[in-house]
Amino acid sequence: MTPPASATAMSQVAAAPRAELDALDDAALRDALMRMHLIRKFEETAEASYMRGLVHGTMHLSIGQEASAVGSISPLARDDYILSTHRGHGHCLAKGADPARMLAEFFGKETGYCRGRGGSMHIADVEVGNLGANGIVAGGLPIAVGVGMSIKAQKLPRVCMVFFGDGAANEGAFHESLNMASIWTLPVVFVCENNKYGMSMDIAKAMAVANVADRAAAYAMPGVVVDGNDLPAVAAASRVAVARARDGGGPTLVECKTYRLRGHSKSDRNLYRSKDEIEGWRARDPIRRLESELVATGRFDAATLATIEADAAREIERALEFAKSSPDPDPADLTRDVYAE
Amino acid sequence: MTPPASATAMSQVAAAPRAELDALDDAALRDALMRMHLIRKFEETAEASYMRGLVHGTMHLSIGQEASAVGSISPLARDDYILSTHRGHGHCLAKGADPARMLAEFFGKETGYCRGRGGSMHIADVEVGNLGANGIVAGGLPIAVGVGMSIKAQKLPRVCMVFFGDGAANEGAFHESLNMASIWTLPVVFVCENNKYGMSMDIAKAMAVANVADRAAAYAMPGVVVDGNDLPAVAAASRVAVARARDGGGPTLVECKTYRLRGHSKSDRNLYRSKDEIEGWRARDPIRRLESELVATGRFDAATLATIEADAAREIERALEFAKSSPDPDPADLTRDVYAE
Amino acid sequence: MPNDVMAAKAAPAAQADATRTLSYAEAIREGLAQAMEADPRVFLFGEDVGVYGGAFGVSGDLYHRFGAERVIDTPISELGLAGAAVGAALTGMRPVLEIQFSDFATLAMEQLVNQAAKIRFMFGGKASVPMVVRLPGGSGTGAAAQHSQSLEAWFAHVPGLKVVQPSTPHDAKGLLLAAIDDPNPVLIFEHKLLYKTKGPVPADAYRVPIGKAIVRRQGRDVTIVAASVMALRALAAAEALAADGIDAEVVDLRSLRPIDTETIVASVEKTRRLVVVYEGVKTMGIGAEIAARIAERDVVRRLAAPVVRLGGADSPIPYNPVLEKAAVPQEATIVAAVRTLMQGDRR
Amino acid sequence: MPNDVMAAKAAPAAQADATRTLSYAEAIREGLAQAMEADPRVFLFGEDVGVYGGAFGVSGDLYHRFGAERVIDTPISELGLAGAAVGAALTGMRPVLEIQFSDFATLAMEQLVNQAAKIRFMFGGKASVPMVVRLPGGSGTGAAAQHSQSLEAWFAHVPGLKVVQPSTPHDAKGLLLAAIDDPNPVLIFEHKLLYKTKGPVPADAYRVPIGKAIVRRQGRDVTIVAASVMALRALAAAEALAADGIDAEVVDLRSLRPIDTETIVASVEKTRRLVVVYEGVKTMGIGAEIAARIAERDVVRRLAAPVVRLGGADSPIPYNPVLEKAAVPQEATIVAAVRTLMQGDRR
Ligand SMILES: Cc1ncc(C[n+]2csc(CCOP(=O)(O)OP(=O)(O)O)c2C)c(N)n1
Ligand SMILES: Cc1ncc(C[n+]2csc(CCOP(=O)(O)OP(=O)(O)O)c2C)c(N)n1
Ligand SMILES: [Mg+2]
Ligand SMILES: [Mg+2]
Repeated sequence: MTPPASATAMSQVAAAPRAELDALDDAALRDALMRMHLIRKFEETAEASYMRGLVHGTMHLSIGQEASAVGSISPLARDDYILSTHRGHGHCLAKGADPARMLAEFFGKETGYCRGRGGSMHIADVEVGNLGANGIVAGGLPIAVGVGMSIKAQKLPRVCMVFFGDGAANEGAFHESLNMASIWTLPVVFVCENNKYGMSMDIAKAMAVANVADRAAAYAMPGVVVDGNDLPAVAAASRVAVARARDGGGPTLVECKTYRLRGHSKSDRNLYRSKDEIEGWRARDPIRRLESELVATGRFDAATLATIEADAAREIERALEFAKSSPDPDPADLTRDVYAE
Repeated sequence: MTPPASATAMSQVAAAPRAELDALDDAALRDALMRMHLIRKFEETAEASYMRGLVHGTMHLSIGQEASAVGSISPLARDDYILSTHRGHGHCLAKGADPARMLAEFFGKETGYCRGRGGSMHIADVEVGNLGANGIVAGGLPIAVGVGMSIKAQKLPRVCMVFFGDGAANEGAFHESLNMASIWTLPVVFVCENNKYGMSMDIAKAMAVANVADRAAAYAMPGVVVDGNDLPAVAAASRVAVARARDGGGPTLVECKTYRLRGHSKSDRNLYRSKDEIEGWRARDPIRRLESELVATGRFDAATLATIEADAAREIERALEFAKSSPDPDPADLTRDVYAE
Repeated sequence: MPNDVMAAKAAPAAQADATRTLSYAEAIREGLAQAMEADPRVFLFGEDVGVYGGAFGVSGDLYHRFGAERVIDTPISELGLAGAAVGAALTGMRPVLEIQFSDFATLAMEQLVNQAAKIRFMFGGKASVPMVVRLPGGSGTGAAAQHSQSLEAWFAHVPGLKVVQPSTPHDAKGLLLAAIDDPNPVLIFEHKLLYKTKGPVPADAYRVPIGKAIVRRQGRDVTIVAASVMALRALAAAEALAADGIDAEVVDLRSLRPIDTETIVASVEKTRRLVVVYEGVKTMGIGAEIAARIAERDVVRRLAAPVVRLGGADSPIPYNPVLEKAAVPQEATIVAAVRTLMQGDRR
Repeated sequence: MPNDVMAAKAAPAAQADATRTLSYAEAIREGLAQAMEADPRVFLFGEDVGVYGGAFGVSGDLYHRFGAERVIDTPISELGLAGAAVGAALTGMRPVLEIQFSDFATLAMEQLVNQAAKIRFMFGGKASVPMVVRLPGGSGTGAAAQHSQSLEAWFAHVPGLKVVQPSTPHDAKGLLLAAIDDPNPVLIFEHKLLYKTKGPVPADAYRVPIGKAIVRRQGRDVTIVAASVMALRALAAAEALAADGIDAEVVDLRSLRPIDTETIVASVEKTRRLVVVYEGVKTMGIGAEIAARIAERDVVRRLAAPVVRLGGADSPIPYNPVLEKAAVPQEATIVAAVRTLMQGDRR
């Protein structure tokens, strides 16, 4: 998989006017850019904290994939649901999580979203409709079917968006879930973040079709491929899919072609890909790309961009302070939340 | 799903010459017809024995689906493999099993293929490459992938054919298996016997695409729909798929549109389908249809047909005698074959 | 007598007049109907639960009474269905999933064990997963190795799940209603051989508490702990043993997670002899846990004889009916084991 | 001393000179390489076992040494992979499947339990399924609830499977080679915390027999039965206890199916006290079965104290490292439990 043609083209002609960008007003763009910066800085801070031994276990960084998370979630309302993945920090922040409580979770603190019980792989923020990251590849897909059934049964005007990777598209759970969502016309948007690899497995070796979205036809549902590093394009594709779901049109499979610039997890030695490939994708960094386009089209000036980035940085500094200074859980509480009363 | 157009057409114009029929010589036709009769009479006898309390448990009859089993298996050699389903008597007989040892198995006898341990749902005949029926819907599909890997690793000129139903095509195992067979170009032929229902679930409610074969595209493999009640047509489609697999071309998904004339199992009250529908399909009985065509085209005369049917009847009578007179297993042997030494 | 004990504990005397005789399947159906009538969040789904009425006829006419949106026929997708139950439960519904044979739960373990059981804990207590899964299990119908397993012990090993195994129509309904109320995922192992058995069932929507065993028969000499169909065999065996002058106490576990240790220990304290009877494979079956709970308590040192475990054979369930019977404890097996135990001539 | 006992039982003296110090991961890799060299039917497959070298580095350079056809990177399809192992094994190959974390076996239970374990029996003995599945398990790495489970007890419940759990590099290699030889499906639960531990490993392709426990430390006062990382913690605890004058015998189970009851019973006959230590959830964990095997034998009536089970907490594994440690037995837990037991002041 070379970077999608549109991505290459786009990075050169960012100044040309286009509908996807025009569809976003300044407030929306500011918000999207802010969230992308928050994600990037959050993950850089988490990574540094890990290196310093403040975070244990492992984590899966989505650096390079911010446009996919933020763009996909941008059409959702607070009471819409998302289901996320092991690479889910971006989804969580895009849906409105407080980075302080997220980082506190990574630090294993009682103030974290999961009171230190879940860690990076299980962050959930149920109050804003984030039904959780998932340590099981494709684990969220069947759950999304149930959320869709629930929305439909309760006749709520909501949508459920479920994220998964290219690797997840080879799990049986993918198949069963897309089929059920389709036959029952559920308000579910399936977002595949195709970052070319499932851990070390190149998608070209793991499946014989060119796009995960090509599989949508097997469920008689629309399948859309979008340049996942192009925020306005992702937002536009997601808008259509979310509207369709909300209007009773049923599910859509949206595939965001993107790339993770970091290793799969903290133990990855990148043996399966070349430096050139990584650098090629770094040149298409979704944050810098959006910023260039905003400046080139005259939507924002450099000073505005700097303010947004600085705001994000401050927010993450605050988060780090909060996480560090928060209390640990009490081991006496170990089994307290196994069962609800 | 109304009966496929070709089926309806065919039952009227059976006298017209056609390549699928011409491709089968007299010996092949005689053999195919013989096997279809054997299957039909075997199942009728098994059913009668069940009614008389000689067989316990349950069984899944394939009456009406004989052309699919016999036609699909017709291009296979003895050392090719098949994997079968809960509705597998036809596959087993088509692959060359002795009806006497099959019926003995239904009677729970020590002389049965599984020494009375397996029953109808687990009949296997490993010596002729039948790796077994399966009580788990879609259970054979992943196994077929391994058989394909094994054939390829050993560089054998063999093929593995795996049967499954329309209902099975919604199991995750279907998806994982077709994907792996495709990426590794395995010598596997996937035969979906679409009899319109998964137990009581109409395929039109269980999946949103018109044909199971439409899903082949999701694995970049050929998907072929064939009139499953038309023996020459099934044989022709299977021949192409088997040759492709044997020649290193990889897997094919063949979908035989057929119908089970009996209930799903012995406890089915047919609440989910109409008498009219059943009668409509009975008019397309694959055995009578082939017989009519053979007579109409002048390939066989009525006397030849009668001989074949009588031979089959005698064979099944012999089987019944054998099953009845065979010894029961010794309960002291209960755990003998749990582990291989 | 056993029913008196049960009724005294579980069904208030006031409803006695409204008690009819129903089959186990009918009792479950009545419980489902009452739950669906009382609470719009409750729905039933699974393979062939609708028009067909369920593979074992449990849902029967519910499809016609509640419609296709509350009694939902599904594709054959066990993993997906279990996940769908999780998602529906997480967002305000009260799903009841029928997995057609408990053997097919092997396809759904990921969602049941990694998701349903753990979500509440992993989320720091900020969500709950009130779902019910009904799983017909057990041998005795000639359905062979892949349709006859008793896998309940696996789930009893999983924190976050609750597991019950009713033996009577009364408990089948009462435990189902308690399970639907419960804010946690509850698995109900129904037994295929029990669906047609009959017994008294109150007409109201009563609950049988999860986590409580019941003494079905009081006795002095030996405690027999069992559940599901084995509880009935144990009761029959106890009657046979009474003719020999052996007075057996029969404890019906009813819940496998949590286990009502107190009731078991109290009984063994009294009888000083324990026989555990279970259909699952003996090794690592539920009887291992019961025996261990005795072994780790002081009462173990007062036992008059070692514990006897009667579990399933170390083999898959065979098809042949004679072998099939031989593979799991039968009334005669229990009688013989208790006699041997009482005679003191142990291996 | 523990190693002497082990070497005497498992490794012939002749190879002593060719014994090197290897890590547990290296020992497994060496075993895989030797099996693949000796037998063209053997191949390794699983997620990221190739170029990446395995999620825990076990396969390392095997991909480069044996090529992409014998060390096969796969899609993420655990159910399909388990089935593929069954199919390959049925038709003449000797597949070794790595399931990246044992937790993901939840997706493969159908093929492992309904197919691999039962095919031979269901076919009346007319086929065998010689496959090996390697499953990294256990907690202690901060991987939280879905990547830290100890599910081996489930498989110990399934006739037709064999289950081993090596604690040392020596046993990891020897049990792997025995598993590859075995004509039955064998599941190997490796422990993530052990991969970097080192120990003596003979260079030749020796086998450690499946089904045999080993006495790692002889003692008079109390028997501690454990496996995998818990066997090492038990040994360390035994050394600490020795300072108090408590002489513990440590039995390393090594095989969970079949269980070597004789070795355990012989030890308990001698010490009259039993502590079972295991990482899986206490209820229905492997210690339940060990305790039950004692409870059903005469030796139970000669125990000096009730059996003590130290198992995993009744909760999923938490992420926070302090909670995570608290959720499973540690050396200190074992020491404290044995001290209490010896003092006789039990609950
Ligand atoms: C069921 C399951 N199998 C394997 C894993 C181990 N694993 C974690 S992430 C991953 C790769 C997933 O690839 P993809 O879906 O493309 O997501 P990405 O990591 O690229 O975001 C693997 C194999 C897992 N967590 N769950
Ligand atoms: C995993 C699994 N789920 C459910 C069943 C119960 N069951 C047996 S056959 C069947 C219907 C299968 O439909 P299909 O695949 O179309 O095959 P058919 O019976 O029509 O030949 C069902 C639901 C099963 N045996 N295995
Ligand atoms: Mg990926
Ligand atoms: Mg069908």
